[in-house]
Amino acid sequence: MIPELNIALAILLLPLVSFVLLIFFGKRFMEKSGLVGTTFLGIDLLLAIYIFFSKLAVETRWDFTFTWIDFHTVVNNVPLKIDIGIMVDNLTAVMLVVVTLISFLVHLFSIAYMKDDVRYSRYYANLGIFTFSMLGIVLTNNYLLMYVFWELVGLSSYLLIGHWYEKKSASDAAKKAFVVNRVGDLGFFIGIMIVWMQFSTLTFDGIFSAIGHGNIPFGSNTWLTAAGLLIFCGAVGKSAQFPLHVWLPDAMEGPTPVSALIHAATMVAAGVYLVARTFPMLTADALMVIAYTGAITAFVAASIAIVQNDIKKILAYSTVSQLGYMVMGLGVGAYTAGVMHLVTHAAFKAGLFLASGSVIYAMHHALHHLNDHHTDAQDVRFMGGLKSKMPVTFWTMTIFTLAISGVPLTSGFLSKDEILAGTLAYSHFTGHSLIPIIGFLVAGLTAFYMFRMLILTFMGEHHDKHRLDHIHESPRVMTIPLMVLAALSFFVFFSFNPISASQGWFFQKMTYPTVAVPEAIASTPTVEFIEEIHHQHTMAMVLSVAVSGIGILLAFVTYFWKKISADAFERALKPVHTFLYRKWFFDELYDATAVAATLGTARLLAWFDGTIIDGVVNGAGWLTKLVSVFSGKFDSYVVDGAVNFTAYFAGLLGLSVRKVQTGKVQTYMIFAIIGFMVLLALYI
Amino acid sequence: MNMYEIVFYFFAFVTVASAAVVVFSRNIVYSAFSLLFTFFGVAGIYVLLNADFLAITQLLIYVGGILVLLLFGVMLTTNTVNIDIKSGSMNVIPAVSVVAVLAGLLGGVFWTSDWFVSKQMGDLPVQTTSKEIGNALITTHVLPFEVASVILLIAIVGAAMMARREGLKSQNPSSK
Amino acid sequence: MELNILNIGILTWLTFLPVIGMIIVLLLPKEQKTAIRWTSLVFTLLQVVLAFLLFAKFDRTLAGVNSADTMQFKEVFNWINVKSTGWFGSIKIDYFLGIDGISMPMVFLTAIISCIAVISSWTIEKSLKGYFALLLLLDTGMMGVFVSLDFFLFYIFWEVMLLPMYFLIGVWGGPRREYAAIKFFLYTLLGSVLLLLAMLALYFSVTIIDPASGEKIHTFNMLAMMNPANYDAGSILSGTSTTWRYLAYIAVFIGFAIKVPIFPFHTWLPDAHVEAPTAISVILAGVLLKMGTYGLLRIGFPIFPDAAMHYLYPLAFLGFVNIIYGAFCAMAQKDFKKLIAYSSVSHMGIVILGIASMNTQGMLGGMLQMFNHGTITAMLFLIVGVIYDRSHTRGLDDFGGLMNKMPKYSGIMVIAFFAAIGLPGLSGFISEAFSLLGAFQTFRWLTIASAFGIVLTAGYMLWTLQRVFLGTLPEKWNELTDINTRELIMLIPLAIIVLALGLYPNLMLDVMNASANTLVDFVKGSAGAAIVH
Amino acid sequence: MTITLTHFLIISAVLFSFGIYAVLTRRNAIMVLMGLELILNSANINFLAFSRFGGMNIEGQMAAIFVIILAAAEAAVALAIVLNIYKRFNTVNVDEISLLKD
Repeated sequence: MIPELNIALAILLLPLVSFVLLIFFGKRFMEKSGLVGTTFLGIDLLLAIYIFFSKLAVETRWDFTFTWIDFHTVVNNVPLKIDIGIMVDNLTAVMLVVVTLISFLVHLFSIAYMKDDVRYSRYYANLGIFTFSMLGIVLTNNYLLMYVFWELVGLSSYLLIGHWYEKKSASDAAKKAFVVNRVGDLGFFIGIMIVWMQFSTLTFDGIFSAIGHGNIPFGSNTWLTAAGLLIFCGAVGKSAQFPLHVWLPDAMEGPTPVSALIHAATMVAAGVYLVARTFPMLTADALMVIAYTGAITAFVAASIAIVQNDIKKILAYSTVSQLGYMVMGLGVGAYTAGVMHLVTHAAFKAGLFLASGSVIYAMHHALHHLNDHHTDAQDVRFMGGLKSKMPVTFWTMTIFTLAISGVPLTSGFLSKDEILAGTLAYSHFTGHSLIPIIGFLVAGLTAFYMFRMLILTFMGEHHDKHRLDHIHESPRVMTIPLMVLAALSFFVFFSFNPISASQGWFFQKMTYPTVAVPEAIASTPTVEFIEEIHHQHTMAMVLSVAVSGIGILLAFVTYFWKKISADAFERALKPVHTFLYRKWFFDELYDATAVAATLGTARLLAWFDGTIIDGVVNGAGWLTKLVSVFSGKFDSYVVDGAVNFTAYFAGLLGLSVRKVQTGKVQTYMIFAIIGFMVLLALYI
Repeated sequence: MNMYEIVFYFFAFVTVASAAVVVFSRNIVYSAFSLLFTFFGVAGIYVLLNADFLAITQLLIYVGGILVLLLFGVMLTTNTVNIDIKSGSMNVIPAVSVVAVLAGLLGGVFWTSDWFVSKQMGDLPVQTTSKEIGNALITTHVLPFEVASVILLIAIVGAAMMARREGLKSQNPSSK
Repeated sequence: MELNILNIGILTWLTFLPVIGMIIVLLLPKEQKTAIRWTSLVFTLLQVVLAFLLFAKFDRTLAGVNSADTMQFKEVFNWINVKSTGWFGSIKIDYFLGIDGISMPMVFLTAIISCIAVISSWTIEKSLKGYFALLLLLDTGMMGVFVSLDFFLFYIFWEVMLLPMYFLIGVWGGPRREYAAIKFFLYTLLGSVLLLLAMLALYFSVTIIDPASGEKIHTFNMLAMMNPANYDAGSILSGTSTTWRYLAYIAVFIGFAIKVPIFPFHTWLPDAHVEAPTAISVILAGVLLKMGTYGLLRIGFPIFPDAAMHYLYPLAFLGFVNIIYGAFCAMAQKDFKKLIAYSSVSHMGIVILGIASMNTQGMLGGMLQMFNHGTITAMLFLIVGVIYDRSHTRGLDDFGGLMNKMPKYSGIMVIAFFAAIGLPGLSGFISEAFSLLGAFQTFRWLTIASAFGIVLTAGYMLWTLQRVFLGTLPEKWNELTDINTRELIMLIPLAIIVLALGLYPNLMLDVMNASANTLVDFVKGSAGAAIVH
Repeated sequence: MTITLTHFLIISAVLFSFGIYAVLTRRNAIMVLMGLELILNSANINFLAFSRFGGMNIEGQMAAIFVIILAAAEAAVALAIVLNIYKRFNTVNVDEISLLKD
């Protein structure tokens, strides 16, 4: 094994060690739990950075595979065994840094944010297991381990969303997240089954090389497309893509740092990562479905985000929208752009969540101080004017907002541009012009709703002066992560050219993977596609800056200068507003169809079981009993009748000789002897 | 009449007479004591039948054991304050008739039967039988012998149990 | 491979140790409650020690299944030998014990579950002596079923196990215990009758050369029944793919299906589980259900390979119905124990689906699932038992917020629940995944449909978890105490097994691998040969 | 007139009849027992007599020995029973103990 892989393994296992320590000795650590977890993650981050630099310096890929289970049998002349292992390539190296960095910052942030929590050490333990599973997803080189860690991420997400499980809404959200994810995982698993059946291996390399050699599931292109799409189902669940996006906004019931870590930067990005990993086996058809899924998700979520009032809900839908963006980017074939958006988005979205956490923390303390238990600490309508009170939070938040809106000089601008250029190139090759249209539309919407949030929260007037007096900037341990993330939201970390990323290290190192799919059903060849992106880049840049500018301007006009009355709009478009505010009625729709159908079927079958099947069983018993009653009657009247008559006769007889029975033994004995003598006499 | 006959008739008389006293005496103590003589008489008859060992056994067990037991029974069950330890009879008439018929039958059978006799009186030399019985007990009859010993053991234990348990119970008179 | 202690084979020890324990328990005066409990515990613990020994000494390379040579720890001697009795012929029945990779995990499971059942019965007060005596007898019956290789012997143990179970449910059970006990008894008796018929038909069809006398005799030897050459020409079950053979297979199948239980023979299970005391539920779910699938693997498949292959699809379909139907029924339950009972139906469906796949992965998955379901469901029932002991109710809606009140308990519970859901890293996942992977290769669409079961399972399990453990604690349960040391002692070994097998399934897969391969090859080979003929 | 087998048999018959009479008529349970002893003795005499005159010397005596043994056992048990009856009914008169009638 390559020595660096030992370090990679250490990176993987350190959070697990932290988890084990905290779950078993959490009580002993008490308030030091946070420090323990943070220390472990700090070491983890340093190791990850080391791996990052040493990996990017070399071309080769580090891979270590071993046989986990050997079935000792041969199928289709291939020994049947399951190989698993870990590998580090450039994508993994980047993801390692992203995951450990965000996780470390969230650990740090939580020291203050969660310090009064009743289950402080449990919280850190769960963060540990989450980080472990997430790193597992990133490091593995096969679908089996991928699925294993995939599910473990689901578990840790369940535990963290349900951290405040005393609240019904929190435990509901946790359950919903897990079950909805399971639906996606079901598809993923079926995909794995197809792959396993066809290739008898689950390592990425093995599968892609087999496909490269023309080995296609069941010899059918459709099945190859299906396999790719089924694996993509996993991503749909985890990355909250339409139609399984409903769990993510609910997941905001978890603590805000958790939202930052899991539901903004890492776990939800795992789906995008999965698509990136699976990229070589996706056919053109599959990619098209993926692109549309991403586009629809991006649009639906953005439209909902516009009208939400809860600061975390806005961010949640913005996350869903941005995830749709990434998926769309990958779907159109802009591989590097999609991955890069994943990385840049991780930084600024985590920042946004942490900043919102900082705001909520301040609001919460102020409300707590005023004994106000009715005002929602997360509702932007009750905020405003916080700028002066929380300058660090405000400025970092502004940077993040600029980044997500795709304003030049930010990292978000670079990645978003590339995706939009990719969509343009895609429509150029395939004629699907709807995708770039949605792409630009969503870019504008994003700029609009993000600035709406920023303005409502920090600018303008706070309508309760008294409360404003009680609002303070968050402690240093919370603002430092914000500042780090804000710094990372600038372009320099990804490319020295502020308007194009394609010459930066990211694009140089994160090259397109070799497509394994047979040419006939593959999408546009990589080289041509990259060429076309270059052609479209300028146009994309201009357009995206324009739509973002429009979006930002509209936000300022409406909410800062109040030239347009948002309320008037709301009233004028009441049905539309309600439709958006209620999230396109997805929850209601699912409740009415899938959930109701499941529960209905459950009740029906339980009734069937208890009434029909058991009825048959009991009926058989009843029938037997009935027969026995009949035979019993026959027995008692006919057979017993005969018997009783005999008894009656005997009784009659007995009555007459009753007097003989004196109860004295000796009298009986006389009779006995008489009898004996009679016998004797007869014998003589 | 030789000596043998004299001795026989003597023992026969003692046996029958004392048995009559046993049966017909109203006083239970008299009955018990005359039973002693009956046993003696029977032992004598055993001797006349060449069964010396059995005669001794008869004396030891019946006189030494059973009779003493019976006397204990009499004493334990009879209210000693009340001097009258007589016991009545019942069913006298039917019993007398039955017994008479029975005796007649038995006597008739014994008298009229033509018994197979291989050795007449005097054919057999008088000899001791203890040794032979001893041999027989531990060879051919060892199983019945062992069974008998077990039965005795059980009887003793059982008797002791019954007497004792009821003894405990008697402290609070039975509810029945 | 042989292993003797005091000149008596280890399998005999394993099987009859509980009987020795039972005798000692019966000899103890009934006031000596502590002594009775400890005696039972010591004997079941000894059994566990022996099972571990067996597990360590087991040769992983030998397959067993249909060859006597590769059966391990064999013990053969003539048991019943009746000289020619009229038309019946002479009867020769062997005391033939032996294990292979199919039975080894089951033997291990039985030993552990029995021991844990004894620990969990510690608080039983009602005629304790009879209870433990019956429990130990049940233990012997179960162990005997898994180690006997003679059909007659197998049948005897099968029935031996039935009676104590009846009394354990019928005397120590809940309010509707008589109904449940009789239902259980009648159901299984029906199965036994069919099994008996098939057994006799097999007996009169199979002859072997008696090694002692050289004459041809009928035999109950299972391994002989697996060899088509041993069937008398013209006997009822000779030939392949005949109607009689199909009928016999169906009879055997129903006999075992009732135990599994396979839809529609499953309705005894919820009642029996709900009414039985905790320890008995644990044994029912942990070991008894496995006998059904074990019987299929040991008898159904290898003796009737032609019929097994012929009815493979219906079998898999029943597996599918079990999975989905069980999951739906579980979802609608309001009683904690009933819910777990139906989840057992669902999980056993996975076993059926796995073994119906007739390939290595599916077979291994199914066999591993048998073991895993045993440990996981045992944990679940113990978990229910723990709160039932404290609160005397099992209503799911009566609880809430136990997580805060009973943290240790909840920790164990999380492991059990997620293992049942099939979370990777816990044992349930591996077996479910393998079963489905295998089944997918044989029945594509059916498996995809069955896979929906994993979503449903997650749904009802998490719903239960939420209703019982999350949320706020109702006032009335303020007095609940956390799990005590005794309860921890019975739950932790199971949790360790669940975790260990989740992380390193090879521990068990190694043992079963050779047998699973041989079984698959044998069944497919025999059936294939039949088609060629 | 020499003493023959018949003489012994007649004595035994007389003893037997007395025994039966005692058993049938006496109220006192102990008296009943005495009657039983008489019957057993008469049987023994028969055994010995037949064995003496029939030429099977030892066999008859063996039977007689076992009869004596059983008589001893019987006496012990019977007396225990009588004692119990006395404790229970405060009498040993068998005619007063007529539970069998009900």
